[in-house]
Amino acid sequence: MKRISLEEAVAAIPDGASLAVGGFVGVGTPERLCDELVRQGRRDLTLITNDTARPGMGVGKLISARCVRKVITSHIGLNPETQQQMHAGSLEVELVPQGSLVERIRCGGFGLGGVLTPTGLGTLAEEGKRRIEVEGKDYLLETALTADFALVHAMYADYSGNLHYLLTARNFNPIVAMAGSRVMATADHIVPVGVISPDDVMTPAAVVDHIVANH
Amino acid sequence: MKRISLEEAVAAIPDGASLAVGGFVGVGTPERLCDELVRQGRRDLTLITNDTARPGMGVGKLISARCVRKVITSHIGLNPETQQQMHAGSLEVELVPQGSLVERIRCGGFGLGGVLTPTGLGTLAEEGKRRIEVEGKDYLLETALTADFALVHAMYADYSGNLHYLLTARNFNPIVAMAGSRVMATADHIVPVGVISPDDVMTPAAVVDHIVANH
Amino acid sequence: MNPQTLIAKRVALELQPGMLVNLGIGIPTQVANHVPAGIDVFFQSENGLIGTGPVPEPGFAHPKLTDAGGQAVSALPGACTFDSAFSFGLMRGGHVDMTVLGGLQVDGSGHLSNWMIPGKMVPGMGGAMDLVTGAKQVVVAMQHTVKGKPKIVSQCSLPLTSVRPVDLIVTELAVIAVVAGRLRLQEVAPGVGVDAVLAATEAVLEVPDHVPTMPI
Amino acid sequence: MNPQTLIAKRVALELQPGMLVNLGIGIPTQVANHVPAGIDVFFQSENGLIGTGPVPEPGFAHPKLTDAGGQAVSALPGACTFDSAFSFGLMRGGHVDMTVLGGLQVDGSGHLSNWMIPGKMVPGMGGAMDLVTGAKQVVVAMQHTVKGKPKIVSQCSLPLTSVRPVDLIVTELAVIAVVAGRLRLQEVAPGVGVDAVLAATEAVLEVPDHVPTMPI
Repeated sequence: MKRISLEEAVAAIPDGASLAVGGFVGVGTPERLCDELVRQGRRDLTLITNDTARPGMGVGKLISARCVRKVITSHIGLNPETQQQMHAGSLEVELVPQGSLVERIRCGGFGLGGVLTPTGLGTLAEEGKRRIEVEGKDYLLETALTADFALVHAMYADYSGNLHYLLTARNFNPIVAMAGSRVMATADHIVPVGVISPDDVMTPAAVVDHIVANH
Repeated sequence: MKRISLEEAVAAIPDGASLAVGGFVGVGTPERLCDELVRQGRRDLTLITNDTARPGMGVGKLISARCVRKVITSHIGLNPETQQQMHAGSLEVELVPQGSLVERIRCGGFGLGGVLTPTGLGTLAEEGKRRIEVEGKDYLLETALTADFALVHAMYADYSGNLHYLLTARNFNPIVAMAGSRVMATADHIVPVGVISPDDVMTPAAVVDHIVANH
Repeated sequence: MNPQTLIAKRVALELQPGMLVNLGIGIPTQVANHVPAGIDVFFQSENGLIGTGPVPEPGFAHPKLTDAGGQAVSALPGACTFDSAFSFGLMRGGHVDMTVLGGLQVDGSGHLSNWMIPGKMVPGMGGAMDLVTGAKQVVVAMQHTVKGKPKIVSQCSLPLTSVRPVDLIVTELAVIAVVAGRLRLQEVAPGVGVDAVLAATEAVLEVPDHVPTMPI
Repeated sequence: MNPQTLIAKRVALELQPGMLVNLGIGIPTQVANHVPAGIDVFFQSENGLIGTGPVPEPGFAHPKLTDAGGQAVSALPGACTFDSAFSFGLMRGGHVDMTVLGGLQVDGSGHLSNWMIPGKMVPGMGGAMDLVTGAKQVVVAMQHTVKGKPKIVSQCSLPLTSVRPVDLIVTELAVIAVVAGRLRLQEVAPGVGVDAVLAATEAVLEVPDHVPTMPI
């Protein structure tokens, strides 16, 4: 079942699920899925996302509504509520350098066990990670991340599920879309098959499980 | 100096250089650069490429003309000359699974030291490689590949060097373009800046050193 | 029926709606000609295409739209293209639901050898190792014997493609499933007896009491 | 001149034609307003854009074209967009010729701290660690002191952004180069004496016989 209503889509996501969500400071985030997760009162989610946006925007809505127990992210500086919940101990925050975070998600979606990066060596980001030497140079091993659900938002989705993201709303979306066991997409415009040229498809229909109906 | 003639471009490539070249069985290969390398009699090249195409086609021209001393590739089955030179000992062939080869080149271009892949475990492809365990699962460590020169071919190049590859002629090209110390591109069509929409640029001008002039 | 056609037709019965399927060269390519009515699947070409269509009519081919062998193909509505890193992410990441590959040998544990004959033929593994390691289901489509000698052997003498066993072997004589590291005879071809399959097979086959005939 | 403007103007003199440049938030963003005439550079936004242009006129912004802080920007002719994995490949892979970042502290070996104050401010490192580790040249653009206390210190008390030293520090008082793990005073701001720079700096500075004034 490719096409699904917003309510059905979110009903399929249980409390405690892990979600990888596209977007960058709320740009390119599937806002309607976030709104509906809040409306249905989902709890104890693990969130994998570039940043926690701002209060009341993008995945920031999930933070404000206390839907999230743990977030794996690179930046929380624009959302004081994330910091408050972290300091209060009700939200676990795992900070990962942005380039390492996106590679970890890519590894999860691409069947790789991890990548070696120089980023974070000798800093707090090294804590708990293995150091591996290749040809005399040290790297950190950053391991794969996957999620139960990937939630993405496209400019165009065709009926079959091909997705095109516009301008800087692409960001984490195509990477995240590969890393979820179940992939749900919302779109500004749902269009007939063939409207998106083959070279313009950024996430292939074959990896998208559900296109969420527009109103 | 962005724009360059074919002769000048190839004259800048010395004997013994390493070249990463786009293309898949000759589709999307910079044929004119290959022709000119042959014409200028370049020798002892190290070639990093998906396959060695067929005799007289794509990088197969470099093999036929004995320009190449070593090739790192995933498939030589369509080019009997590669096999002959390998058996005769005049050409060294390093075979790498295709998915690992493209990740190794990507690591080189993306500043990563390597990736962990399950591909090749327990096979001949494991020879000389490290096995690394992550959460109870074994992976091979495939390390980064870079080249002195990256040679790519696009459908469209704009005057500034932005590139768009068409359909299945994309293949290794955008990956290879990131992994060369000096990046040279040929194109079917050289067009004004702005003709390629920002979302359609597959290799940004900022990483392209030279656009080779058309006739 | 031509043995290759029979194999391709039987493999095609494994297709389920919505599957992302990668077909190797040779017999596997023919599977695309026998997709059952009403079953929509996505065919991937490892060179960077989902939605591979049939060979175009004369004059309608484009040199930048080919299969992994460099031969001109067409693309179906809804097709998409991508670079090689993404293409192999689809395979290795388990997004390819089924891959159909030719084989030189399959052993009694389901291991496949299909990429080289030492000292004789060294084409390179191309994408085969990634496909067998990463695809959700691996189907081998091959003739049961070569020059009268079994290709389903106790132990592969040729270099392995992957330590991950395949799931199904389809030949012109039989369908054999790999279950928990053993081979089980699942179907015989029309007019072929169990004894004939056993005689043409070196590896040990589990044979259930009743072996149905291929539904083709 | 406003100290921030002075810093941005001086940093802008480091730009060379054709460079790919990443500007952090704060003072670094202002560098884009002072690009010397005749110098064409590419500005990258880490959220997936090369060719970042000025803030659009009212009514001409698009919600899907923003900088890394989520603020609307425009795009110049020849701009291109890409996903976050590619964006960080550009940084980590050394394709970014220069990054200009703000700083909380820089130490006597050129190490930068700019992403957290333990127990007080934990914004997260975002892209800073990748930028400092991967860019060809790292320039820190910051005020020389904070509340009268030096920000250029013997040893960083705050968590490091990277073990890779920065290349250049530009403040409203001075330009300081990091050479072989030491800090060298390269220029003073107009009207500022060497003694004033030394007094505002905790780390040891090498001072050449002649220290020129910033050419701005």
